[in-house]
Order: sequence, then structure tokens, then C-alpha cells
Amino acid sequence: MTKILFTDKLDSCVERWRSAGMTVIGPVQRANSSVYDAVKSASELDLNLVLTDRSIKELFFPQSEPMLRYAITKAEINTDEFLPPSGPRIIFGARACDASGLAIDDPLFGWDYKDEYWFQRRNESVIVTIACTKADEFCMCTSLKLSPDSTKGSDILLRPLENNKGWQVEELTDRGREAFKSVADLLQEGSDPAAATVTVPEKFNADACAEWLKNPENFESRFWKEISARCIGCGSCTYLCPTCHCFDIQDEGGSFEGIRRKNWDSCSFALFTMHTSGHNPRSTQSARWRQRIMHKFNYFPGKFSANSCSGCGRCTRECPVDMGITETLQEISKLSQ
Amino acid sequence: MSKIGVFICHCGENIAAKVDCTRLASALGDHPGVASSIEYKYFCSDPGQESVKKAIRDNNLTGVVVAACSPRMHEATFRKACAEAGLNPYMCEIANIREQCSWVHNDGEKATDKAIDIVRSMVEKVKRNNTLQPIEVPVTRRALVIGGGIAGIQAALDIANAGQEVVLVEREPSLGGHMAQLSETFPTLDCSQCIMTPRMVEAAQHPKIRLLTYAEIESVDGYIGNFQVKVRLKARYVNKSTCTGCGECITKCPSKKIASEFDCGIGRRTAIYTPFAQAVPNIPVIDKNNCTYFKNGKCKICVKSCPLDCIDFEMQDEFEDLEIGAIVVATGFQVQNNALYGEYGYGKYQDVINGLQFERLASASGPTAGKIQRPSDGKEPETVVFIQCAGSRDPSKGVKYCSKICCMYTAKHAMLYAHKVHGGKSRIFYMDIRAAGKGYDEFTRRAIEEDEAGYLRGRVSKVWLENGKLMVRGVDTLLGKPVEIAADMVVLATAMIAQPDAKEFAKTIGIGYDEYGFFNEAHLKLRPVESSTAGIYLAGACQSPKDIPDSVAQASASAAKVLALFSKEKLEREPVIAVNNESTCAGCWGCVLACPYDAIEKKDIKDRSGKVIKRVASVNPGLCQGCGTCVTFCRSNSIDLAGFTEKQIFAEVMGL
Amino acid sequence: MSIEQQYRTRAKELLSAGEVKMVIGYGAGTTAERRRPIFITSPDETERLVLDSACIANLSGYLVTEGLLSDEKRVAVFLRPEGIRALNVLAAEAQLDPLQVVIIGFDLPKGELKSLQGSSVDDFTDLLGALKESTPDVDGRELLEKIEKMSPEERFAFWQEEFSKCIKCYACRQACPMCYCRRCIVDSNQPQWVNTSSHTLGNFEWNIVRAFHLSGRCVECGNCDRACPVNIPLRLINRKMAQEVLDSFNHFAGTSKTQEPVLASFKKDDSETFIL
Amino acid sequence: MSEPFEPKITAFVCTYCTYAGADLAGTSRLKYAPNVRIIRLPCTGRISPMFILKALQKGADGILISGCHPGDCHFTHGNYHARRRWMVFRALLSFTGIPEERIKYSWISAAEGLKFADLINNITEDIRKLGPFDQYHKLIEETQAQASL
Repeated sequence: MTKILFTDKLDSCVERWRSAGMTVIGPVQRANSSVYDAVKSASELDLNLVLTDRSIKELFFPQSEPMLRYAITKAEINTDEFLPPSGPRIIFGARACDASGLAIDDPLFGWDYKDEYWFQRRNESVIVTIACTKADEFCMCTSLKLSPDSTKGSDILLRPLENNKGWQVEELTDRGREAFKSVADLLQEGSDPAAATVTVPEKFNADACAEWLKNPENFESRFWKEISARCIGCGSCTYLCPTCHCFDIQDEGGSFEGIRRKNWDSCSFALFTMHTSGHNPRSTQSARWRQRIMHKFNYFPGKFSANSCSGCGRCTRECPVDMGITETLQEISKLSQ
Repeated sequence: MSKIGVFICHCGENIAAKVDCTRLASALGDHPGVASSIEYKYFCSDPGQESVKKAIRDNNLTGVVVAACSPRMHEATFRKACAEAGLNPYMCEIANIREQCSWVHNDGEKATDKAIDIVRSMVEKVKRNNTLQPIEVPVTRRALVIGGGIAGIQAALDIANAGQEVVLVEREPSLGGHMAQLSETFPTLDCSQCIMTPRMVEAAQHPKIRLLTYAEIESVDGYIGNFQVKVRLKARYVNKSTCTGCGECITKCPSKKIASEFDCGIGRRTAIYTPFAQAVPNIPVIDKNNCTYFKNGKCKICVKSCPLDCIDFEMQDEFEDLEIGAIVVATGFQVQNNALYGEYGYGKYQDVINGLQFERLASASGPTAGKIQRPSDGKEPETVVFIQCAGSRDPSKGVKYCSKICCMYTAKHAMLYAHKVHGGKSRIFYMDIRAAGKGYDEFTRRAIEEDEAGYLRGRVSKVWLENGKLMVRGVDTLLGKPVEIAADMVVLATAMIAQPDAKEFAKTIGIGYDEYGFFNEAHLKLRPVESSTAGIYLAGACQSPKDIPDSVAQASASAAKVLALFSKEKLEREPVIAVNNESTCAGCWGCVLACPYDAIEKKDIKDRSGKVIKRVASVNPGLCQGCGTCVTFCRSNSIDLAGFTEKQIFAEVMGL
Repeated sequence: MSIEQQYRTRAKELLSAGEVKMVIGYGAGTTAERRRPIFITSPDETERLVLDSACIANLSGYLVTEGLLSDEKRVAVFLRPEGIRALNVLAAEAQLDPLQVVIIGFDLPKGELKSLQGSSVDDFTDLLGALKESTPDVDGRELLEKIEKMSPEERFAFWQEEFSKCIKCYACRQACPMCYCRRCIVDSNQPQWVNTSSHTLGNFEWNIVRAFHLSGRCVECGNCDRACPVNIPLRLINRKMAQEVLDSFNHFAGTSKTQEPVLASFKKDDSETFIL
Repeated sequence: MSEPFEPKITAFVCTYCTYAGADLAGTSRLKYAPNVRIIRLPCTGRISPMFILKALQKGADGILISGCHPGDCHFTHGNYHARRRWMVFRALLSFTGIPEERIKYSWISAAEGLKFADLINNITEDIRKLGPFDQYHKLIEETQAQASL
């Protein structure tokens, strides 16, 4: 016997959470694009997607975050800090790759300086992940030693029932248990079998790739130029990536007042490493693509002992020229044999 | 860190009566980057300027905003004052709180609010101003005078007599223009040709003047001090260098019945011709359209008659490129086509003629040798009706202005008629008699009192032929009665209009023109002889209707302008020009196409080995006039305009 | 022989004869429906070329890759009529020498693959001229008409909803063959005309400025629209502006390699009914 | 009675014609509404669409762009280039929902002081009737607010 949340009770759960002051967030369609966003009722949720177009990270690390307001007067510069919006949130219907992505980035946002904007939201959010029963050609979590029902980064894991009528509830953390306590009466004990999680074939050998990447000789390999020849240098892969976390601080506004903002930035952009002098140490797109791969599978693991990739496959899925991590690591796998 | 000085001028009461200058000064005093904000009654006065200079020195100001009248008034004044205090003049800007604020608003409170915005926005601009240095460009000391009438000749002679080179271009075969067509000139009645022809000869023989007749301007490129002018030398079909002007060809030419342009159609000329006997140069041209050989391939009588073998039917138009420093435009006027007035019968009745035709009749060298004979039958007219304002001051015919000379020449015509036809009766219909000028009113009085010119105040409604007489029906508004006069000849005082191709010509040389096609001066009162384009000056009736004294005066004035320009080897220009950032320029050449002055060139950027890596736009500071059209076109924001940079404008807008 | 096979052969011949140093074409992609740009430099690799109705992307943008054409050698490229138009615009804007480009032309009317005769831009003048006169077959025409009928407030709200999705990844710009600037205006921060932040104001400014910079230049290849990861219907704006310059100035971008840019030229009698 | 809405209007004008026309309105002591702030440029050719966007960002409810009549441009054809640009940018703004009535274009010569004064009065009234440009102001407010999630 396991706890079961039946689909028809979900709306009541949403109502319960909301009336308890929680913001309920989940995958929704917004003008032909799917995204995690706040909902008022369960009917808004779109839980049939393989994956939302946009990743979960923007709920914790928005694309543009105001940090402080400044006003310049003759005597002084007045500043007024922005804090992230506070209040408990429940993110219902995350995917394992997205939730894992958050866990991957936690050490990054806290290793030398604790990023309040990230952690306040992390501490106030309950992540309810639904294990995947379907995948597409781009999914690759298994190649990253994760799985469609990985619990990494999640507070609750829901396993869809075979009959599609609800989910088995696995409470993973205290925060998750706490959130589900308030809806305990809406859950039922049952023995409905869970549907099988989808099998995502392994596409590359991440360990072998890591070894190849660590070899300094391969840094200047012709491979980088060839694999990235068609890269057009947009930031779509990095911005949709649940683990890419680079940002830029910009002051924006008029002559006497403005807002300091933390905006996403991307290593794909030529401007990312441009020096004031005009010199650009990563002057070619291949150097930039190499950086992205090196960072995710060599530098980041070197520092935080985990690949900076949770295998969601969005990079390839949305790439205008059908590039992505999968192809690159598949090719590296071949090279490393 | 910016240290801006703000100087708020009361302009007596002009600003202070509406704008609360104390509040303004205090608001700006609190503005970041403002080191000093003071008000004063008249900053343009000597003590006012001194206080600006003192503030610059005392506070080490990095920029100055003078909140006062329009920059069009005193920008130069205050920039000069700044320069005298050691501040780059381009670090000074004017905030216009008079013409565009205190004078136009009733509500003092709101006017003050607006003034604060205006000055604040300008302070933000000045913070981003860059020091600029005037641009020096060399001056080619050679003037081009376009038009060989009295104005052009006068300008050319004045410039040449001061020792500078002149190229004088005339599109007709001879110098002379309209003045050569006149009989006698008011108010002295001296013979036009007698005073004109010596000038023509002087110009033609002047060692500093190069005369190009039967020539037209093809194109003008370049800019003040450095124009490149292409001139088309139309084929005369007569070799200039060998022709002696003996006139044999003209005598022998079988096509003798071509209406003479010079005689306004009253006289006849041949196909090979000089416009008039005293033509300068005295070298004939062949009128291709009327020449039997050109029409039928046969004739060549002129070739046979020429003792020096000067006729060359194969001659082609030639082009000559000239390097020019300054241009005087003296292209003159035309007379309006009187056929516009169907009710006056011009074009229908041979004896209804215009004033210029009357000049030819009265001219001793004209087709009637100075005898007043009516064109239809050569009879001496016993009664002549003159109709003034036949075209001028008539918006319905497109001429709203007064042609200025008609009152005077009609009086003159009446006089000449009285002198030549004893007992002849003249009747002049007029709206007003405008006789302002030295000796002018005395002249019209003389016409009335001594020569019995019969002035009738009123308009003519109709002219028709009845029993061999031209019946003129009009109204005498002083008596309040309609009048009908049986006349033998009617003379219309036709409007002076711009040359029919004036607008096209203005575009070719790059100057402005008004709705009528008269060329625009830079300022009607203060810069009346300069066109809107630097280095191009105006003389004579091409700018507006003028009589001879006015044309000559303006010609001499434009010559003075040219000579002032030629007095220095180099010329200083405002450094408000475009500058390109070659590192970001993508070389799309949009700016090159958009530039009205062809001031943007394509420049190769080479690597060390000399290989071209990329091509970028490069602004020629001599040609650039600073309009900024290129800046707006540039998608990558690579090109910018000094004095109105993107940063400056951005700050101005964001400072509002 | 299928068109695909003919074109593989042609690519092989061009490379073998040394006429071109590279063939830019389409190869198989991650999924059965996907095609990806490939760059063939050896005659032996031409069998990798794929040509079918999935080959939609306009590849002309790769021609302006820095250094590609600087050795004066030639490059062959698979182009649809939109791609040929783009090539003309790039030539007219001095970004490349069209003599260095060998066109392997094809079209996909109603999804049917069709080969186009010719190899140099001038060979397609008539085709492009006819295209100007034809009514474009636009995906989303109904939506476009619906937007046109909206009140300004509704239009504003419609576009705000669309632009609010924008994440400023600049895939539209990077995928666009016309966006070849060395420095995009959005990357110019002295001054910062376009707010870089991805808030709705910044998104509105970015999208409107890009649309303006494309006005009279866009060949409606759809690269931007397809590249957008959040599905903003960029084609609608570009279509609207293309129609505008056609109606107002009789300008159809990319009909010849010497076409004057519509916003760097003018006619004295251009319409000005809106000017007071 | 509430105060009438006072629209904020930003004008971009060329120095040779419209700026001079505005000066003439002043020297003629004509009176007009105080809602317009003028930015002086050398030529309409220099007036970039970016200026419009920044004026809107600064909260303008209306915008005026004005220069020399065709044929009168001091720089011979800056205004012809500008006219094309405006035509295109206007269509674009309209399509994206910026009401055409909020952005006005005019030719005002140095001699048309009266036209300038009348125009300022008219557009001030027109835009007053339209009311504040709330839709755009909301965008600006959003940029100053906390992140939404």
C-alpha cells in the first residue's frame, strides 16, 4: 500500500496549498510556449509534456533580477535593495532532470558566497517531481547517471499510475512531507500499480568523455572546430539549460536613477569574453562551444564533483541548427575509444 | 567628474517676467554635476560674459550651459567667451528658455517647470560633450560666376579686379543677359547698351577672367573652398579660335526667318547667328534645330562663305572640369508668359506685346531701329495702353509678389513713347505706383507731368479687336467708372519670374529655392547674398525681382563675400561632422548611399602584410556637413556625429 | 535520378574540379524529421548531403562567416529562392562577392522538392522578379489579418504577451542572414539604446529594433521564426514590414545584387500622407 | 473637479526649419501649451527611431517629430531619408500596438511660427484626449518592480 494522489483531487490540493499562502507553480502553456508558471487551479497545468520548453531554473534564477534601485542626487547616491519575492511555493510537476539541475547548481550558488536570490527561493520551494513515462529523442538523463525517476533535487516524487488516474506519492524530504501534510486527507492509500518509467537509452559514456576532456592535448583538437562549425552563436542552449548559470550585472535606467539587475549571460555570445580593449580571448565560436563543454564536463565536476548537465536535452531540442551536448559527447565518446 | 556651470539669463524681463529664475537656478544648483548655478540680468552683456568667464576659472568648470535666448542668437557669443576663459568652446551649450519658453507660455509656474526640464536636459548633454577643434580646409582661389548678365559681369569684374581668378559661364552665345535687350534705363534714361557693352568687353578681355559662353553647368561637387564643377561647352559648330567675327556666314545664311530670341520674337535672325550685333564674344553659333544642313543634310553655304574655314558640323559638346573655391550664382530671370491672360489677348493679337518687346521696339539697335511701330502693320500707334501688374501680385496666376521693376519701366515706356511719337496718347492702368528708389518717384512724376502719361487707377478686364482697334475695357476706380479705350497697341507689364529651369539648376548645384523658383538666401535680412550652401553666393534677379542698381549692388556684395573667403589660404569649419568607428563598422555602405554630400568613402583596412582584411566607411571631414543622416542609418551604431553624438542625445532624452 | 542524387553528383563535380572549396548543404539531423547544415570540403563526403522537403533552413548566413570567402575561392551553397534573395541583399550590402558563390538552387512549393536552374545570382533574376509579383504563401496569414484588425490596445496586448516570453537568447539574430553586424546595436552600451534586460520593455525594444533593422531587407526565409525557442511569431512582423515596403516603395528585398537599400534611398514623391 | 491630464510630449526637431519656426513663434509672442520638450538635432536625417523608444521609456504620452518641408532641407535631402524611415517605423509601431495618434510628424519651416504654435496646441489637446499612455507606462513600472516569482 502506498499513498496515492488521484488526479481528480489535484485541484483541491492546489486550492488547499494556495489558501495556505503557497504559490502553486507548474508546467503551463503560455502563448505557444511551455513554461513553469504560477497557476490558480490544476486545470491550468499541462502535465502531459515530455518537458517544458523552458527549464525550471528561471523560478530560482530569473532571466532578469532587479538587485537594487539607485538614485543619484547631488549629495549622495541612494540605494534601495530588492529582495527576491518571499513566501512558500510548491512546484508541482517538475521533471527529474530539471529538479536535478537545481541540485547541481546549489553548490555553485553557495561555494564562496551564498546567493540569497537563489537560496531564499530554494528554501521556500517544494519540488514535486513527476517521474517520466515518456521521453523523446533528445532525452539523455541516463547518460548522465540520472534517470527519469531520479530523486535528486526533489522533495516529492510522484510516479504516474498505470491507469493514468493519479500518482503514487514518495515523500523524500521533510519539506516535502510538510507540504503534503496539509493535503493528507486528499491522498488515499492504495495499491494501484505505477506505470513503468520510460527507458532512456544511454547515448554516450560520460566518464570516457570526462577523461578525454581532461587530457590537455585535446584542448587544441581540430575536433572542436568541426563539431561547432554550424553553431550560429545564439544563447538558446544556455538559456534553456537547467544548469547554465552565468549572469551579468547591468545598471539600467536614466541619468539620475536606475536599477541594478542580474541578467542571464551566455558563453555562446562573442561579447561574453570581450575585453574593453577589443581583444577577445575566445574569439571563435568553436572556442566558445569548447568552453561550454569543458565547463560542464571538466571544470565544474573538478570543483563540485558533478557534471553540470542533467540530461534534459533542451540544448539539442531547441537548437536552430540541430547541435547540442549529445552529439558532441557522442563524438567525444568515439574519439576516446 | 563633471563640473557644469549653469548661467540663467533674465534677459531683462524677457525671461524673468515669466520664468522664476531663482527657482530655476536653485533647482539646477541641486542637480548632480552642477558646480555653479547663477542668474544675471543680461549674460550677453560684457559684465555678463565676464561673470561666465570668472565662473569657469574659479570653479574649473568642465562645461557650461547658458539658459537664455535661442542658440541661434548667442551660441557663438558664449562659445567665444568660454574659449577666452580657456574652456573648449564646444563644451558650451545653450538652453533656450526665451523663444521656446518664457515668450510662449502664459502660466509662470508651468513655464518655470518647463525651463527646469530644458536646462536639466541640456546639462546632461553637456556632461557628455567632447572638446572639438575646428576643421581646416584649403581654399582654391578661383571663383565661378554663373550667368553673364549685368550681375554676373559685375561680380566677375569685382573679383578679378581684386586679383583673383574668375571663370564666367554664360549659357547663351553672348554675354549681356536681359540688360543688353533694354533700350534706355530708368531713372536716367541712359542707353542700356552704351553702359553695358563696355562692361561686357572689359570682362571678356580681363586677364583674370576666363569667359565660357554657350556653356552650362553639368554638376557641382565638393564644398566651400573645394568645389569640383563640370561645365558643358555646347558645340557652336564654329571654331572659336579661328573665327574673326567677320559675319560673312550670317549674311549668306539662307534661313533668315527665325524668330530672334534677343528681339523677343519681334525681329528675325539667321540659323548661324550672333544674338545681337555687339555680342561678346563676337563669334556666331549654329542653331542646330533651324539649320538647313542639320535638317536636310544639304546646304553648307556658311562653310563656303567662311574665309577661314571655321565651320565644323562635326563639332561635339565638350566637358571641362574646374576646381573652384567659391560660386556666384547670377542666373537671372525670365518674363512670364502673358498667354496666361487670355482676356488681354496676348498671343492672339499681334499688337498686344509685353514690356520686354516694347524695349526692343524702342531700342535703337532693335528691329525697328528704335521707331515705335506696331508689329501687325508697322504703323505708328496713336494710342498705347499700358497694363501694369499683368501677372504680378496675382496669386491666381501663381505670382503673389510684386515684380518691383514694372512701375518704373512702364513710366519709362510712356516717356519713350511720348518722345518718339509726338502727340501719341499713353494710358496706364495701375494698381499702385511703387517708385521707391533714388530718383524714382521724381521719374514717374516727370512721366506724368512732362510727358503726359495718363495714369488710370484700376484693372483691365478685357481687350478685344474691333474695327482695327484694340478695345481696352477697364475701370477707373478713382472715378468709380468703367472705361473703354480704343488703342493701337497694348503693352503688358509682365511679371518677372524665375528661370524655367531654376529649380532643377538649384538641385544641380545644391542650393535652396522658394516656391517660385527664386534661390533662397541664408538669411533674408542678415545674409542676403549667401545661399544656404556655404561657398555659394547669389547675385541679381535669380534671388528675387531686382532692377539694375540692386542687381549690381548685390553682385558687388557677393564679390566681397568671395574675396573675404579668398583672403585666407585655409578656412575654418565647424567640427560638427560624422566620425566612424572602424572596428565595429560592417561595411554595408548604407551611410555611403545615404550621405547627401558623398562625404563617406570606402577605406581598406589592411593587416601587416598589406592584405585587405575588411573595408569600412571613412568620413571625409572636408566634405561632411554634419547632418547626421548616416548616423541614423547605421544599424550597428558605428558612425556618430560630433556635437550631436548618440551619447549626448541619449542623455538629453533620458534627462527630461 | 532523384534531385538529391543529381545535386550530390553536382556537388561532387564542383569539389573534384576544384571549382569550389566547400559545399554548404543539408545533412541528416538528430531525428528523422531534422536536417542540419553541413560543410563538405571533400568530394568523398558528398553522399552525406540530403535534399528533401525538410531542408527549410536558409543557409546563406554561413557565407558571411568571417574569413570564409576572403581567399577569393568559391563556395557552393544549397539555396531556396529566399536564400538567393538573401544572397542578393548580402551582395548589395557589400558583405560578399556573389561571384564567389555557386548556387545549388531548389524550391519546395507545397512541400514538393523542385530543382532550380542556374548557379549565379543573375540566373535567378526572372524567378525573383516573378516572386515579387506573386502573393506570398505565408504561414499564419489568418493570425496576421486578425492582428491587423485589432485595436491598438489589443495589438499591444497581443505582442506584449508574445514578447514577454522572449529570453533574449538572440537566436533570431544569430539565425538571420541579414544580421551580420560586427556589433549589434543591443550590444552597444554607449549609449544603451536597447535595454538588454529581458523584461517586457527590454524585450519589446529588442524585437522592434530588430524588425526595423530588417525592414526592406528581410527575405522572409523564416530562420528567425524557427530559431526562436519560445515560439514568438516573428514571421508576422517581418511579413508586415515586407508588405509595407512593397506597398509604399515598391521594394522587394533581394531582387538583384545591386539593389539599393530601401532605407538608404528615397524618392522625392514618397508618400507622406501622415505628415502634418 | 480633478486637474486636467497634462500629457508629456517630447519633440525631436531639426535646427534649420522647425527649431527656427519654434523660435519664430517665440519672437512673435504666440502662446501655446507648455507640454512639449524640444530636442534639437541638426537635421531630420539625424532623428533616429531609437529616440522615440527612449522618449517613451521616459514616460512620454506623445511624440512630435518635425523638420523642413520636402525640398527645403538645409542638407538637401536629409528629410527625404527621414520620411522613408518614419513611414516604416510608424507602420512597425502601429503593428505592435503603439497608437499612431501618439506619434506625430510634421513639416514646419523657419517661417511657420504660427503653424508651430497651432500644432503644439493641437497635438497637446489630441494627446490629452487620448489620456496617459498607460499600456506603455505599465511596461516601465514592471522594469522597476521586484521579480515576479
